[in-house]
Amino acid sequence: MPDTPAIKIDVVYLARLREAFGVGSERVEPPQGVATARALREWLAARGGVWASELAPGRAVRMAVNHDLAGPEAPLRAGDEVAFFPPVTGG
Amino acid sequence: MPDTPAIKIDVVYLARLREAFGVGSERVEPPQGVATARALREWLAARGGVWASELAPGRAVRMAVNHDLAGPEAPLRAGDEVAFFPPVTGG
Amino acid sequence: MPVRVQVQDFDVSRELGALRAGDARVGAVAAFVGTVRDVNDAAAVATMTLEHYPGMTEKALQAIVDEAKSRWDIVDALVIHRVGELAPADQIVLVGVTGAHRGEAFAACEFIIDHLKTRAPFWKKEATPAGARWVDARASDDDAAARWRLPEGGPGR
Amino acid sequence: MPVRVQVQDFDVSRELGALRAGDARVGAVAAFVGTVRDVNDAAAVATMTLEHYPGMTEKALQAIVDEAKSRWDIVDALVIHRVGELAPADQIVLVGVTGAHRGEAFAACEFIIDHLKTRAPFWKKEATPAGARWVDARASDDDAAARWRLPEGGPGR
Repeated sequence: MPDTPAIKIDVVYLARLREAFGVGSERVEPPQGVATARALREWLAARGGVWASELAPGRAVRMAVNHDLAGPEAPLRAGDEVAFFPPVTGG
Repeated sequence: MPDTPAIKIDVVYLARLREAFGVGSERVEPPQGVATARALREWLAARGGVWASELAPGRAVRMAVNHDLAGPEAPLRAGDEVAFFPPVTGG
Repeated sequence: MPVRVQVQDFDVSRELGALRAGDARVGAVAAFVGTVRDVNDAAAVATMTLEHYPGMTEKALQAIVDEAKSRWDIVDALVIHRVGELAPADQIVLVGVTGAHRGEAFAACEFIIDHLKTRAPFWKKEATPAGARWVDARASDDDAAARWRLPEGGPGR
Repeated sequence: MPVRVQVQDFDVSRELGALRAGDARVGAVAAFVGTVRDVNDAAAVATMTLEHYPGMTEKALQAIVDEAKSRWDIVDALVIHRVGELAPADQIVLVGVTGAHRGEAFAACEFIIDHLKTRAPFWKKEATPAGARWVDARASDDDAAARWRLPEGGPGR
């Protein structure tokens, strides 16, 4: 397991989350067990501080994988773009 | 009864009826018994010919009294404007 | 002026802009534009002539707009209907409704055009290769208007 | 182009004219324009900034338009959504739908804006006298979108 290469995921934060985190996007290499959108969210929340509060289970956070709205069980693959954002308010 | 003055009614014909009758409006003085929109229609139909065919009971003819859609029992008074027309097709 | 009958064409942007001008409550504009189709009941239409009943037309349209305003929480409403000779693709009618929220604006807009189709005294005459003919009323228009009927004793018109 | 995200304003007449141009089947155009309200949840709004998620936005809007085309017998549909800084009364979004008949055009138009409100990645930030704040999503928007859900095993999306 320790020798398995980590996968790279592009993560995008939008609107209130972008402002709260102070970052619009980053490339992360989560450990191999992080295989779903939900697991990625939990892994990022484990950073603590504003990450823990904004991504806490009770917060309304939407996710998209490769530009499609995705549920928490959406699988992740190397090179995926995963976005986290608040409920949308356009129109 | 013969001495009761006749009431004057302005009658308007529109669209297909105007073309069929060859007249857009006329002032009529129906006998006193003609006291409703339905009675006026029957009195005009009694002229025969195209009047009888276009205003026959089975034909879809709409009526308005003083610019309001009116049912057959709408009462008529001297000076009323009564219009006869086919079902409307605007919009 | 919320109700107009005119020969000339109208500009949708300008009319909707004027309708919502100066009212900061407006967040939603629902609109309908009716246009002359080229093909009606399988016959090609060259031109169309729209006749109306002056005096009754404005009164009927205003009554429909007033009823819409009483039934939905909207800010304002506009109806423009053309008469005279029209060609395929020409604009015939514009219904515009402004409101704070879209649901009521959509409902009122559809209510107005549905009732205009059954209660406002306009008649279309088409010129086709087979000659001129008056357009027949559609049963589907009566059905569309009937679905807005309130239950007896329901909230007022 | 049926779906556009842009900073600049749009002209409703020109856009609806282009949408129905050259298709003689069109007899009905249903449209919705969303505008910036001056007052939102009791606070006066000075300006509003609209952010979106480039790449996903166009894909999400196109999917909504495609679903509307598959569910209703319409001719064409258009969505234009602005981003960047907007002032009260500015136009935000235009949805236009053309069809042979009005019932389907209205339904498709309302379907598109309801789903845009819940599925397209746009976010509004308002500048008010009390400071800037992100607009909260409305539960009523989720309700509006949910009413279009088809029964299981019903006609396809």
